[in-house]
Amino acid sequence: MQTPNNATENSYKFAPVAKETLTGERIVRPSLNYWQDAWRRLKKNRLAMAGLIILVALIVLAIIVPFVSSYDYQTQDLKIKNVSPNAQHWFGTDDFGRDVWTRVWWGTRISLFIGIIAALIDLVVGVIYGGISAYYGGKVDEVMQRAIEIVYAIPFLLIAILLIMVIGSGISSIILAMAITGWVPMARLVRGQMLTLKEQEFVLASRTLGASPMRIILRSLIPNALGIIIVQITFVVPSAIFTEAFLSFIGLGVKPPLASLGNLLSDGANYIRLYPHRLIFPTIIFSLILLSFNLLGDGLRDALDPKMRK
Amino acid sequence: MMSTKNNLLEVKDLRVSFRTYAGEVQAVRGVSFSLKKGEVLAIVGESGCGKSVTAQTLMRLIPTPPSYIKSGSIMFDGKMDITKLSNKQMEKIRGSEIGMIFQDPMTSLNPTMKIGDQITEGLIKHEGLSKKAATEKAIEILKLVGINSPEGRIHQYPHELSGGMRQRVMIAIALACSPKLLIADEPTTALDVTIQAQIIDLMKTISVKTDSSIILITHDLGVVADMAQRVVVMYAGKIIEQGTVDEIFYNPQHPYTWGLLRSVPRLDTNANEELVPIPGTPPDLFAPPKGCAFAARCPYAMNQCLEVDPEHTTLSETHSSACWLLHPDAPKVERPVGVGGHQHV
Amino acid sequence: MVKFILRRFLYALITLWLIASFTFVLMKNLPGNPLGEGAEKIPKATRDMLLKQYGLDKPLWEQYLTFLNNIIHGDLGASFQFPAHKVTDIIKQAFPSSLELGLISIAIAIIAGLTLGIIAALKHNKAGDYTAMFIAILGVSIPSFVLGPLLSYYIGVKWGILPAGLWKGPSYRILPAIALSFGTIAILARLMRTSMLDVLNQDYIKTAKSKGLSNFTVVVKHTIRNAILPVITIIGPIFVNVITGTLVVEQIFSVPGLGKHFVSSVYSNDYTMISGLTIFYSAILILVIFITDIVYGFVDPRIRLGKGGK
Amino acid sequence: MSNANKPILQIRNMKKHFNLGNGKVLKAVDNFSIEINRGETFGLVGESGCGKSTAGRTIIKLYDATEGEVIFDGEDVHKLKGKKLKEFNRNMQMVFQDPYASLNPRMTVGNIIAEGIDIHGLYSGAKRRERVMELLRAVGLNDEHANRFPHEFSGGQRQRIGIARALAIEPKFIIADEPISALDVSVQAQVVNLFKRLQKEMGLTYLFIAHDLAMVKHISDRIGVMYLGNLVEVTTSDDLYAKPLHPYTQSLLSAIPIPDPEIERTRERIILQGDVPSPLNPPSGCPFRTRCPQAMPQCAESMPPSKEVEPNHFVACHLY
Amino acid sequence: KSEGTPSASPSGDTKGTTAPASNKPQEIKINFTAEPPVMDSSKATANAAFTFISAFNEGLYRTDKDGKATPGLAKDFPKISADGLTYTIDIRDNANWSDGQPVKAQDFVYSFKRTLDPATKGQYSFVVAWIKGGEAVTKAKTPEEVKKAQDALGVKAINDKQLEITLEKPVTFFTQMLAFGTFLPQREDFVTKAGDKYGAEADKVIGAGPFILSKWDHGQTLELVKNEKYWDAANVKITKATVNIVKDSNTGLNLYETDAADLTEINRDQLKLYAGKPDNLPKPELTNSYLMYQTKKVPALANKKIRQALGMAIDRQAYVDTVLANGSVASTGLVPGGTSDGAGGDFRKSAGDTQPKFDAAKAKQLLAEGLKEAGLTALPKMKVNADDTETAKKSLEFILAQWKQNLGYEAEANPVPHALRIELSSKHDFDIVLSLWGADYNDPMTFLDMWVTGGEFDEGDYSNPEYDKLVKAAQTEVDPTKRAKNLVDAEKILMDDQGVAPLYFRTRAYLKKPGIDGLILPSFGQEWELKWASVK
Ligand SMILES: Nc1ncnc2c1ncn2[C@@H]1O[C@H](COP(=O)(O)OP(=O)(O)OP(=O)(O)O)[C@@H](O)[C@H]1O
Ligand SMILES: Nc1ncnc2c1ncn2[C@@H]1O[C@H](COP(=O)(O)OP(=O)(O)OP(=O)(O)O)[C@@H](O)[C@H]1O
Ligand SMILES: [Mg+2]
Ligand SMILES: [Mg+2]
Repeated sequence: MQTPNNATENSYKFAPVAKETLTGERIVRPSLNYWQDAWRRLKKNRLAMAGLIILVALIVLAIIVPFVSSYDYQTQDLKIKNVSPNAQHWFGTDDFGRDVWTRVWWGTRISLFIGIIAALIDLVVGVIYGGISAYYGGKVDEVMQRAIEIVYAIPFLLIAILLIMVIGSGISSIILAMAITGWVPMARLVRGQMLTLKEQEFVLASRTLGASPMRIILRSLIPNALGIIIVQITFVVPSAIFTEAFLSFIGLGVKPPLASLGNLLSDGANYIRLYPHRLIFPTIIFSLILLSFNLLGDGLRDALDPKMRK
Repeated sequence: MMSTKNNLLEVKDLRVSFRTYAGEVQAVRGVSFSLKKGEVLAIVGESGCGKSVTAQTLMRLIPTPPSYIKSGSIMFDGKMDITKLSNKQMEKIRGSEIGMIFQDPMTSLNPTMKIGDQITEGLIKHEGLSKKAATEKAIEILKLVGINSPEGRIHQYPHELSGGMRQRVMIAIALACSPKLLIADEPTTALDVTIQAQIIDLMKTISVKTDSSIILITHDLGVVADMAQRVVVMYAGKIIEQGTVDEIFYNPQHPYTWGLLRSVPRLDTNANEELVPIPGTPPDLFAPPKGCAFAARCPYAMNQCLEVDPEHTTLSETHSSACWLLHPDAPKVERPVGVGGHQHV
Repeated sequence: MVKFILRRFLYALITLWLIASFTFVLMKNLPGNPLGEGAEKIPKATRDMLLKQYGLDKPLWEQYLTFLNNIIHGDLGASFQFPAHKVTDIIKQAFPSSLELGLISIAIAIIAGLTLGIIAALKHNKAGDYTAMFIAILGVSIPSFVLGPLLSYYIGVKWGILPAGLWKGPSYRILPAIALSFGTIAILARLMRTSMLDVLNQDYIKTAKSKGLSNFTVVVKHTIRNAILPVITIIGPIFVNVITGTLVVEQIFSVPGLGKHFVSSVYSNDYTMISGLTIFYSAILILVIFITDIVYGFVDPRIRLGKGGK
Repeated sequence: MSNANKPILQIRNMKKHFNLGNGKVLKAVDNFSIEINRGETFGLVGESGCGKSTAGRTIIKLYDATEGEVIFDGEDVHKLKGKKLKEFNRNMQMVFQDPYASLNPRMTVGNIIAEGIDIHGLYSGAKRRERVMELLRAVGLNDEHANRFPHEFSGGQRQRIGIARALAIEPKFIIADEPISALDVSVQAQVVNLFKRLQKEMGLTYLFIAHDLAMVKHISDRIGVMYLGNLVEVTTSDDLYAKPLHPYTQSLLSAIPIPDPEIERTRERIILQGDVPSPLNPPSGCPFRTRCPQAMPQCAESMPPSKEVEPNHFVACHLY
Repeated sequence: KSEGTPSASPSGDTKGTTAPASNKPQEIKINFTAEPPVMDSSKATANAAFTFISAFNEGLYRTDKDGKATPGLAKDFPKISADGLTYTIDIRDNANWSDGQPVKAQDFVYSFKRTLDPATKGQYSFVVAWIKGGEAVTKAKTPEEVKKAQDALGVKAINDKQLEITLEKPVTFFTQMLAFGTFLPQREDFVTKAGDKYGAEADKVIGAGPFILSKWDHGQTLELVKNEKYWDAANVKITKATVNIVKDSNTGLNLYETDAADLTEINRDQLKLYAGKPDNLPKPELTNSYLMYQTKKVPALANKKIRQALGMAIDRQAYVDTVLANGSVASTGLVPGGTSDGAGGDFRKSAGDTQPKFDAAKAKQLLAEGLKEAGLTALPKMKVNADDTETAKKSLEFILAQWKQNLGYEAEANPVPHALRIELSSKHDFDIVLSLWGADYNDPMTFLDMWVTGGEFDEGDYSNPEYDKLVKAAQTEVDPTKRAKNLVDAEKILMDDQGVAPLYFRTRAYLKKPGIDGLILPSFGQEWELKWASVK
């Protein structure tokens, strides 16, 4: 312990401090809400950020390229069939002499559109279904869970094919087919989440305050399940894109001359040897989309899932 | 100040930090204490003051990253510095020299492993026993911790036992290789009072029977009074006072210790007296204040307290406290009524 | 236990009935008739006569009852595409190949997926984590109908290491199984990673370490075993998913599996085949989930004895 | 109980059984009758799982009672509907145990506190803000805290926020379900004192649930002791310590360590053997008989009824 | 012109001559795109089934490499009565079933009757119904009625080795027809014994053909081995043919290149990989692709000039080069090249180019005129139906692009599942539909009788009395030359009217290992013919 050497200094040193200057209840850390915190975590995840950047780039290209490209997706030029990539046609041309670059971005656009719409349907149906099932519980839940089991037990592929055959192919049928079974995981997830949340004390607190079910759902349940829902969506979109590609491959894709990544891929797969550019470019874009969504999703899960939070 | 000869453990200036996104969290900021053979030492303090980090650092159980031992030494048994051991050497010590009991018996047992196997694992590893011999020993230890018909119990899974029994199993695991030191991190906090009484009873018997030293971490002063011989009071990653139980309970010198003692009601007092809380909250160890960490909540805070961190003042061979009030130039402060002394006897 | 099984069985029956009915409705809305290839050349009179022979001129409800009646008697009927074959025979002939392919690919996926997941978790937020996850996610980003032809061409034709197709001996299993396992690897790897991270944060891991067990022992005996539990629950559905998803890979590698019947039965309005397949796969899914539940009970002692202990 | 002081809450023979499916019924609360007077603090103690929270939640209508009556201010709570129910919600509030789970992590503290105000449409705009500040200050926090999120607060602070939320709609009765057991000793006193101060200032009535008998004794006027869904002893807090009658209460008291080394060195304990039986499969007769040092044959046969052994001292035990 | 003969392939050995001895194992591996449905000649409709049936069984006649009928189980060509109705045929003395039993005339009688029996559910029974009293059998309601009608059927076993068939009306190409799978003999004892399973497994078939079906792993592999009891076994060189089911043409190619297959079908651009190589083996087929217009429901399409404009605006050469690229030939009329004219000639050669040539400018002009005639300012937005197969979709893309480019007209593509396309067509519910038609027999009639007013397959409601008259005349004409003339004239009318717009005559591309000789790819009804094949 140091020895005091100066009396006045000492008298200052050992004078009591005013109560007001004490800051026992101060919060020193900067205020970060849930989303900022999540964003912070996400930023730290290099893979996820790479995914996000790629994704944004892809989306921007998919929106812009079809507008600015000097070619369109359907005009044929039979003089330049299956040309390899060159200065005019960056990704080469296809068997009708159409510009693959333009078609790939059109396809990206269509695929993203399908993915996003499918995800939105999933979101709406899944959240509502899961929410109702969990919120009302009891018999309602029981019946709704049984129904889920049934939908779940139907082989998706068969139903999708049957359905598309019945209503005809095209974007809307593809989306419908995916929507018919696609919402199940979302509904389960939301239900599980809601069931836990429902019993949380802050929800009970709202109830004792006399909050209406609507208020509880909107203010307590949904905001708290949102993180997990968003994470799920980042997985639904790529899986919908994947499913579309798969359906395209078995011949149930979008109508020509429209391109989706799916039909570009399945078409390109026939040309591995002769015109590899027709497979390579769509595959790269397709894989990048899936990869970036999945990377982002994984990152978001780490960032948004309360289980992963300390 | 204390003789080091028969000290089982000597912790010197231990500093442990966590690297987090926001920066460094200084969880333990220069902790020094020692432990004699056969002694029960209690570490008390508020949540987040670094008790568990200290305890787990003694066993090097906190993964690096995010934690780093920034400085200090932990001499164990007079011959090795735990902070400098390799992982392999640590494995030898864990379980055999130092055993550990965790707070929550519900979560600290592996749910998919029979309890017998959970006990024998350490025995097989450290004592090189055969499976059969280890099982016999496990049964013996289970008997020691007061579990009836242990022969049947060893084939059960944790979920088939009650909380109290699980904590007994935890103790059995920690005791299996008769370690010299037992670290119990809040061993009864998750238990009900009636069960807590059973476990405290058990631990007391065991420390006597096996002559092992115990570091008991708790924030229940009642348990401290019941079990410990010496007490270390921690605040914000530092020890602010340490001494024998009597010194801490009857002659506390630090305003924080006063606060702790005054803020808990006692069952045996009739007076419906006002509890005296410690206002405010502990500092965030992410940015600890430069002066005394308690100053912001201290009713006696002085300018000096905000500027300079006080060092320990030795009050007796066993008692020391870190507070500017003990400075000769500091104004004399009356210990508040209701704290210390033997009023209730 | 008996009561539990009976209840499950009853639910399964109801589920199957609903699925069968749903399929029936869709099936009956399929355009065209089931008379197969070349049927369009049949004069109308002959066609009507044939439909009558198959009882397809009866009112729908009557057809529905016959349909149900046949199912109850375990008779899925004769295929329209392969008139001399009962649907059950076709399933019996083709399913083993799909099953084998599925099993091998699941085995590959489990080994690779769990390994990647474990590595990622043990190297959490380090290069190892990123690499393992990147590899895993790459798996879902490349569709099997692109990967399959690539494998077949490069490994089969160009480098001549393995057969490019067909299903004749052990070496013929490898490429299709790999192509099929890619997506599953990713799913399992991610699940395992999350689950491992979860377990690694549990107190009992600290307990295990405090006993002085080596890192290896802790990981193998305490972590993996517990982390694998949530993985087991989804292996069942994934397995069904894989064996229903063999279609594309089967086609690419000419595997004589059941997959092709999914599409061809719908395309050719092979009613009996469609309903047979749906019921068969639904039943498998239900069975698999049931088995998973039981297996889960065996692996997780907490579940084994009913709901005792939390 | 004086007639002049009419009880604000009367609970008669309340039961709450959970149906776990498969024909299993868990009798979380089985035998519960108390009266709580206006302005008093009634403490409820018991070991974990004995049904304290369930009792509290059934009283505030978070659960529907399986049987029995909960009469608050002369009205049976479980028959309330619509406007009456909303009014009840305003009059009875609850403070929860877990300071981490009881605040909505996606809402700012200001909005959390104002939730009741919004639901009941009490204030809006500037008045609402003013009221929130007022409440924050009342529980010892600052205005600037209103815009922060719960995770930025310590346990004690959160618990005070929870109290502020309950107070916002000016209830008459507060059920505090272990509001301090998750807190640090040093902080517990902050919260307990706050409770006491508010009671004085606003004339509140408390049902204070805890398992820490010392704290309950400190804060309560009367105490009820629960064991396995049954209320086994009810008396004033002084009486309880001075003259515990039920063997369970006696052992409970003796099990609690006292923060005084000298006393501890000399104290004799009644250490109960075994664990609390599972409420799914309770023992016949008196639920405590399996651990009771004084169990008699008749204890296995019938559940002893609650008797007023001394004035205002109720006990359910065959010994009396 | 080469439509009739596979020019690129070395011609197969004809019967009677012995192939040069080769020490190579006479084994061959073939990729086959689909699992053959039931191998019961009464029920079979698919080429896949007929291919195998013809390998292990034989009809009275067998089609040779030139598409001509040569005596099979029959000793010689039939004796035909002057009215062209009665055929008397002798069966070879050494014609045996693979189990050694002799082939009898009764086996044919049984086969025909069984095919016609409604209970058999045979879909191709209508061709057998050309036999006198055949239709009555197919329409019989009860088993008794069936029995009665069968007894009255115009087919008789004069004795074990002589068969007499009486037709309802003369069919000039009936001898050809007798080589067709549906007319193959069946053994009553065997069929009865096999019951429902007849034709479903390798051991549930029997034949009198050059091979025996020795193995049938469903969905996977079929095996044919030489039938030593075959009457012409001396000329059968192949001892074993392994047929693997390979649906994907890329896989097929991969297998071919790894020597896991000796014959495989390839598609589109894969052909380029083998341009000029001896592996190349085209399979010209009697199959045409055409656009059919719904002339009744769509007023614009009722106008001949508009139809002509639409047809003329499509550059068929570019079409076959771009979309098909497999050797298919741009159409020059309705009837595919290689179709016999029934009088010993090639119909296409005798008819010449009947279809208007591609001429964008003229098309535009015709469209304008047509629109004026029809009182329209522009063509309505029409949907073009097609299958949803790869090729069909590409065809749609191409055709629509051509119209857009050459006529400035934008139609809408509507690819639908095959079954739906057929359903819509048969309901006459479409604007324009892209169709494909394969010959059932080698005669122009199979393509031309469809368009007669009110005809079952006249789904576009095309009607021209003159055309009807010509076709009907041909149907009863006994003189082959006159009949051929009638048909040529009919096609000319149809083409001038553009009642349908033919697009191409289909050719399929195969790869065959150069060491294999004498393998025939018939132009209809069958994928390949192995009888005369050998490995060099
Ligand atoms: N993994 C970690 N990452 C960052 N900070 C940590 C980590 N673990 C502990 N800390 C910090 O270290 C400090 C000390 O924690 P410790 O667990 O030792 O407290 P304690 O005294 O045991 O509290 P309690 O009574 O709640 O158990 C706390 O401020 C805590 O936030
Ligand atoms: N929603 C519920 N469904 C089924 N059982 C329940 C439910 N809530 C509580 N229980 C059971 O009822 C019994 C009483 O629980 P309760 O939470 O009321 O106990 P408690 O006295 O508050 O315990 P603690 O001190 O741990 O909070 C316990 O056995 C508990 O498992
Ligand atoms: Mg701790
Ligand atoms: Mg509780």
